Amino acid sequence: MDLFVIGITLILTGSLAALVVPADWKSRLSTLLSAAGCVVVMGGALRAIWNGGAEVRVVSAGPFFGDVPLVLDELSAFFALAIALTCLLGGIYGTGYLRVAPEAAPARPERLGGHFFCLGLLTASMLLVTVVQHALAFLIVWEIMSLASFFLVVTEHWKEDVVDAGLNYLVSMHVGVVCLITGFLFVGGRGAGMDFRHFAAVFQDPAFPAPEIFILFFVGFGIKAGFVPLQTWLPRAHPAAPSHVSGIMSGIMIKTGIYGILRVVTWLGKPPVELALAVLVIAAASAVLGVVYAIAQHDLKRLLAYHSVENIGIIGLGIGMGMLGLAYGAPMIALLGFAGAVLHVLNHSIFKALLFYAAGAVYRRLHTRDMERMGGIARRMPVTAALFIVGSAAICGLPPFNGFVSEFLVYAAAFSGLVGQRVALVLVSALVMAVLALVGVLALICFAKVCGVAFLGIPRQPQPPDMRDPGWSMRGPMLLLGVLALLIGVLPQAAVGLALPAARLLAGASALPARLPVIDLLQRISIIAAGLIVLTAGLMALRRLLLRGRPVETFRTWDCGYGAGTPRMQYTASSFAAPVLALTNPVLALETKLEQPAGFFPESALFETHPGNIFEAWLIQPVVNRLNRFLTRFTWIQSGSTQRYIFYGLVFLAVTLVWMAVV
Amino acid sequence: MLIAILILFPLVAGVLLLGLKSKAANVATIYLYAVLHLVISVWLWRQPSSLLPFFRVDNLNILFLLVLSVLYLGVAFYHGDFLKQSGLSPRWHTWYAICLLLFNCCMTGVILSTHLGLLWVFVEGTTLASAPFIYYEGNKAALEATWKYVFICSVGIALAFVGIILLSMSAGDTVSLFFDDLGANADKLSPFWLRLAFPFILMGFGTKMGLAPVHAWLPDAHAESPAPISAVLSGTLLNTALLGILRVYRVMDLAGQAAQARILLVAMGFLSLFVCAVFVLKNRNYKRMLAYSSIENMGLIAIGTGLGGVGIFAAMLHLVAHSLGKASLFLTAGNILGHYGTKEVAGVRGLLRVDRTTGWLWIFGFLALAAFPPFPAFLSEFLMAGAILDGGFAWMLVPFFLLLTVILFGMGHSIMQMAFGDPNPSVRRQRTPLVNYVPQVLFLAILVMVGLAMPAPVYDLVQRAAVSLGGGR
Amino acid sequence: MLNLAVNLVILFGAPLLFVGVINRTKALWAGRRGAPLVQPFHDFFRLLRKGTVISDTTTSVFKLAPSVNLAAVLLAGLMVPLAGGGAIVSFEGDFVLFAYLMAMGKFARVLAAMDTGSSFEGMGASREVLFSGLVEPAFFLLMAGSMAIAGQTSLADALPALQRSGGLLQVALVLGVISFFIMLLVEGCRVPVDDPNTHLELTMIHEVMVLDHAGPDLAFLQYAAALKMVIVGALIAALVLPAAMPLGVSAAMILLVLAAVAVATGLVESVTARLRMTHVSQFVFMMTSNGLIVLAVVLLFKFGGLR
Amino acid sequence: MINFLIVLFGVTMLYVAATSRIEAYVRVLVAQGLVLFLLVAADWQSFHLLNLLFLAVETLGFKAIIIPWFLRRVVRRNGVYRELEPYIPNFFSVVIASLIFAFGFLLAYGSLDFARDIKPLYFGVSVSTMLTGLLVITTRKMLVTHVAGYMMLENGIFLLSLSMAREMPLLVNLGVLLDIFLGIFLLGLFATKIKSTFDESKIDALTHLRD
Repeated sequence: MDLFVIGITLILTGSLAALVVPADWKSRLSTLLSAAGCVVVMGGALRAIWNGGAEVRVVSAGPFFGDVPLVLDELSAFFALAIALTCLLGGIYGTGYLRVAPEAAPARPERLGGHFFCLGLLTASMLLVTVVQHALAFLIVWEIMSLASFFLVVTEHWKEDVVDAGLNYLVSMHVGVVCLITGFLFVGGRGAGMDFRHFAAVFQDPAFPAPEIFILFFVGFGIKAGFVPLQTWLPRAHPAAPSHVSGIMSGIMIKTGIYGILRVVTWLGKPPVELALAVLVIAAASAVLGVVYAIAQHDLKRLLAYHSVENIGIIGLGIGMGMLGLAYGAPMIALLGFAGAVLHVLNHSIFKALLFYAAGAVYRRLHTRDMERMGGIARRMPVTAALFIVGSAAICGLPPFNGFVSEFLVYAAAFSGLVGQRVALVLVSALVMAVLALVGVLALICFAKVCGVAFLGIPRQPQPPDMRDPGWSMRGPMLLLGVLALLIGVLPQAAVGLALPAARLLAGASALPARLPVIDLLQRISIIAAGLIVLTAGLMALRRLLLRGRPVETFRTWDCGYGAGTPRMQYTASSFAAPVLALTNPVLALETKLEQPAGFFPESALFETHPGNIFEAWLIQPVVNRLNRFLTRFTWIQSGSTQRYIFYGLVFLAVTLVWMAVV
Repeated sequence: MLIAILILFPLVAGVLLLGLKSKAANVATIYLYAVLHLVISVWLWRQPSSLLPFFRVDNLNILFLLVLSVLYLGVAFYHGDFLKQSGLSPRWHTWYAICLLLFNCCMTGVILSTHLGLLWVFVEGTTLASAPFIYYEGNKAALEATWKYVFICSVGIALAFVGIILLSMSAGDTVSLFFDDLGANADKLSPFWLRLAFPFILMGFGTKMGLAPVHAWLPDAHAESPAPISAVLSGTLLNTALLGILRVYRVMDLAGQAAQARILLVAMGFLSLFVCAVFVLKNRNYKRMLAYSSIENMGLIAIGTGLGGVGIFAAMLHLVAHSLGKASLFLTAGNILGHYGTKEVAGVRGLLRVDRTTGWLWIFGFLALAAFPPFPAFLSEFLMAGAILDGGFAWMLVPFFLLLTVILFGMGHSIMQMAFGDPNPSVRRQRTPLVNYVPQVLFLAILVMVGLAMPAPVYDLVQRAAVSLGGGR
Repeated sequence: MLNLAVNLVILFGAPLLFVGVINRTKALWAGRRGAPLVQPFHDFFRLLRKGTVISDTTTSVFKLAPSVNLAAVLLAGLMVPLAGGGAIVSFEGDFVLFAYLMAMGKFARVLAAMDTGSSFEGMGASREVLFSGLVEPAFFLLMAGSMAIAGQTSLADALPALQRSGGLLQVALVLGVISFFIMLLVEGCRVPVDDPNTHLELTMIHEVMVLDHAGPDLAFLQYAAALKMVIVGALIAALVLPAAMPLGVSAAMILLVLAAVAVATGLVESVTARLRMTHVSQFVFMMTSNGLIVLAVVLLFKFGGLR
Repeated sequence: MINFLIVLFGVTMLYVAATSRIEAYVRVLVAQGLVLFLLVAADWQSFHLLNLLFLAVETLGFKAIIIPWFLRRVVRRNGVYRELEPYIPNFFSVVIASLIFAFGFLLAYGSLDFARDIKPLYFGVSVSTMLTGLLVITTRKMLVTHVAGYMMLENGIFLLSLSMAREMPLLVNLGVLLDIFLGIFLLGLFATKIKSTFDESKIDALTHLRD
């Protein structure tokens, strides 16, 4: 706990320093301090996880707030670890990212002061979110987190689309916090006050409408996390933000929503089955739709943003399996489910940040996010491309990378349910496995498209002369993340070891054996993952051996003998995704621009697809429009005529007088 | 003694200024009075005192007094540059100064007076003293706004007077109209007349306070008057009217007649929220938008008061939050008007590019009003929601939060359109001295301090005020 | 130990033979004598001995991909049950790793194809990922069905359970065999999903993806493709063969089943035309519906008490 | 005698509701001023001298002379003598006014048992006067009519404050204050500014500020 507090203090001093120190020191100093803070926090978190049990410190915060307990238990510690890690690397990457001037506005160093201030504030508030266990204080930290991220999203505020993104984000966050406020008030109203540690008792009191309140919390936290149908802010905000911010937000900030949900689960005790099923349905929908929308995107960062929705869905499946396990009193299933969810939080924060950073590196060179204008990046930016491919493999859950481990845990939860004796559990588990498989496949399609179209092949438009891998401040974090992705994939035991205490806390499984069978499975997996690497290396060696002394020529790609191939003849992202989109059209609200080629020598032809979002089109817009129409129907109130104004008063007076006199 | 200074200084100074007719003297006096006001209010906060039977500092009005002084201090300093820019002739310059002094004097009087009749006189005085400001720009629109302001408020005031007469009827000849007296003998009051009196008073002062449905004059007046005056109008004038209602409401409460009064307050509050929601969605003029948001916040305060208990604490806290936040927004709006020369939202783009400080002040002011932490409005709305829940009206949370969200969206839309984006190249950044930023920064800083780690004194201030209204945490 | 050796031999030897059988079948059906069964071996080693031509647009991804692909498929192969009723590597939930290793191989192939920047290979890649993608959920459903019956969660233990229980589950068994056969057609890129010896790039899937590979790279890719067919064939074998048999017998039986599957593939390829691209997805989706039915049947059997 | 005066006062309001001639309103104001003066004079013993003088000046001088004179001047200058197209036909406003009066008397009657020491008739008439004044304001269009209506409202309030039988000089004087301040202010603003700024003095001219 002490380490934790020290770390946060360091981070905050760093962010404040960004405001005061001279311009050219802002980024370095604040990044240095917050990096140090993050490291310290990681130390504290690790110690907390290994020691086990909750470290409590009660801060008395004046007459209004009263005593605010800071609790660092296994769950908080794990999230704190992930947050600190992501923010550490994100901050370092950011210094490099911002050094290159964003187009259309001079990045005058003093402008960056506010940016790094917000960055530090975001880091600190996220970390605090995981430990503050006082409803009101929690909400304040939560909102400060939202605000800090909001300001980071609008960093490049002179761009027009930023207005839309920022407002949408702000309003969504407000809706979310409204749900949270209501939830906390309901709980607090039952005499629990503001202290989380009393909430469990309230939730488990049979008179308390626990499921309804859980749903309230789920909605509130789910908006932040980006579950469908309330994810609409996400694909807007992430492209608008600078890439390191996108990485941090998509990598870890949305996970604070997951943290919130898990925290509520700890209060919930034994949830009803229906609740777990509801969570599973929402999660499945998020996973599938998220990836389907991602496939339809051409904007690289928007695509990655939609993948956050998908991964949140996978995490949600884990949580759902966990809750199902709790509901059926099957601690092992619960443990595996929660472990998968919690570990996937860390994994996703690693590979998603990696992907966003690589995308950012590309964006800095090409100044476009449109994949159709990319291509052939790998030849000029090999490191970036390689790392992006690693990230892609990881996010598709392919061995030997980290994504597979957490997904395997969720699968494990599913197939341990499968061999059980409860028909519902068997059915649900089978379906969960099918959904996970489907999502994995679609993710693979999506990233095959991204890597193939954007990074491989031939450039679709002339590349700028400075088209090369970014400097070390950007490359370092990416490399580190790539290594982590591989490391966790090859040696999953350690990472799972970090996640298991939190999972035990959630599963409330003190009954479980100290050494879990899943650990052995992980041994096998790590052997095979290592085997994959070794075998590949061996085959490459064999290949070299075979080719020694044999002719190895290069020639242009086979083009059916038509010698004048142009880059524009490559398969485009739209065409690559077309077969899938044809199948998923119903949920896409896809609008297609098609101009058929005409005549023997067609002058022009056009095929574009622009994905919509059914939730926006069919769920949110109608509500907003109806409300809007309803309200604007009352504009006659302010008609400008004095008589009418006085008449209102007269009517009001008459009514109230009569009412007062009669009642 | 101190109170006497507060009340009399403007009158004396006004006469002198009329003689002097020197701009420097005017500005100096405005500053002097502002500082004096703050010093004395703080002093009175530490040692409450009274003047005659007619003026006294008690737990309730000290809160209002302090808000008034702090806000007036800021506004006064903002005036330093504003009056320089205004290019008024010495004569009008002097009159402006005098009206400002008198306006503030009347509001102080309203806050401090212990007698209903006296309070009423001062409220009327505020109308008279503030009307010239609304006519400041001298064009048709200004005239119309002034006419509506004066006429509607006069009718309101007149009806409030009726209310007072009815109240004194219920008091009979045994009880005077001193609040203490009324409070002490609440049981002797005749309920019938009391209940008849309340609607009149509620409507009368409610008109001045800008509660729907008798809010109609407010947007016009606040939009037409110069920025610093809008700040005062919205930041303190409304509060003073509220104080009148609170005083009488307290009497109703003690007399055990509050049940319906509460319902009335809550109803008016929600109506105000609704009105704001309707007009903030489609607003074109950013000063009008701020005015509507004043209506909204008065509505919130009314709701909190009506709910009682924690709600009253929330209302008092919200009063502080709104006054300072709204004042800073209006002052910032003054800067924007200076840069762009238009009150139309459509005419303002890329504020952050034109004048960063103003832009950020604009955004932060909005956040302060939109109840985002670390601003205290968040705490007050949280407590208000809690009060609604404690009252057992869980369903009420739905319209409550729905309307608030709509308002957040409406305001946020305009605010961001103005702050973000690329400015029209023709826009010229006007010279803006430090005094055009300092007050807002000051206000927002105070708010952050209150909202993030409410210091014990502030807490006591609010809590005492709430307790003296029979509520509190 | 012997067990392991036998299995490795089957695993590594069978693929090329499998292709040989298929081609021979087609030839016989077409009334030709056809190439000898070992022809694929000759081709394979010829390719290994050749040099290679590499497209000038490609990066090292192109060179790396065949090895990654082959490695992934080989490792996946270690988990399928072979002779002696056990796999070389087998643990709870190994089917997940199995599926994802196959996917890893596919990912590598697709990237290699996209790396050439050829529109044809892009086309092929896009089809490949979709069609073989549609297989996976179905595979997991089938596994779910058999696991629910077996109460075991590894490929080797789960698959035999279907035919062991008999009764109503015969239906599930048949459907399972059909499904795995479809899977084989897809993974092996055979008619009616894909036509290995068409000459029109526009209609190819797997073949067009490897257009630009030559020499050892091509050898690796083709070997991996054949190996995949054997792997799926082995899955079919695991479904139909009784679990407990002496090693020799079961090895023979497995080879028999593999041969039968190869012949069947050849016959299908001879008698049917390839489907239109737009119809392939329906065809592959049949597998998913089978999977659902199997699951339903299993649930009825296990919990509904239907026998 | 007193009751007769009060009834007379009420009748004038009905007349206001009925007529559409602006000068009639002015005359009514004069009449009401006189009536109020007489009422004050009638129970002179309940006021001490200074106060009495003050009230006399207020009622007679201010209510009955200055304001009417002022309004007449405005009317003459505008040359608009009639309240054309009111929002509702005069007939209805008469009906409403009479209803209001009925309500007023009912209220007075109802208030009898609560009344500690007020004169019910005063009360009823004053309430109905106020309401009618508001009615006039809300149904007529000419600004001058509005001012007149407002003045009638004031008179009603004055009457109400008189209706307290016991001596309430404070309140009465406050009422006077109200008159003088706002009366002067409104008229000043109205006469000096609005006419010069807006060509016609219809209230419609003042409906530009709207949303």
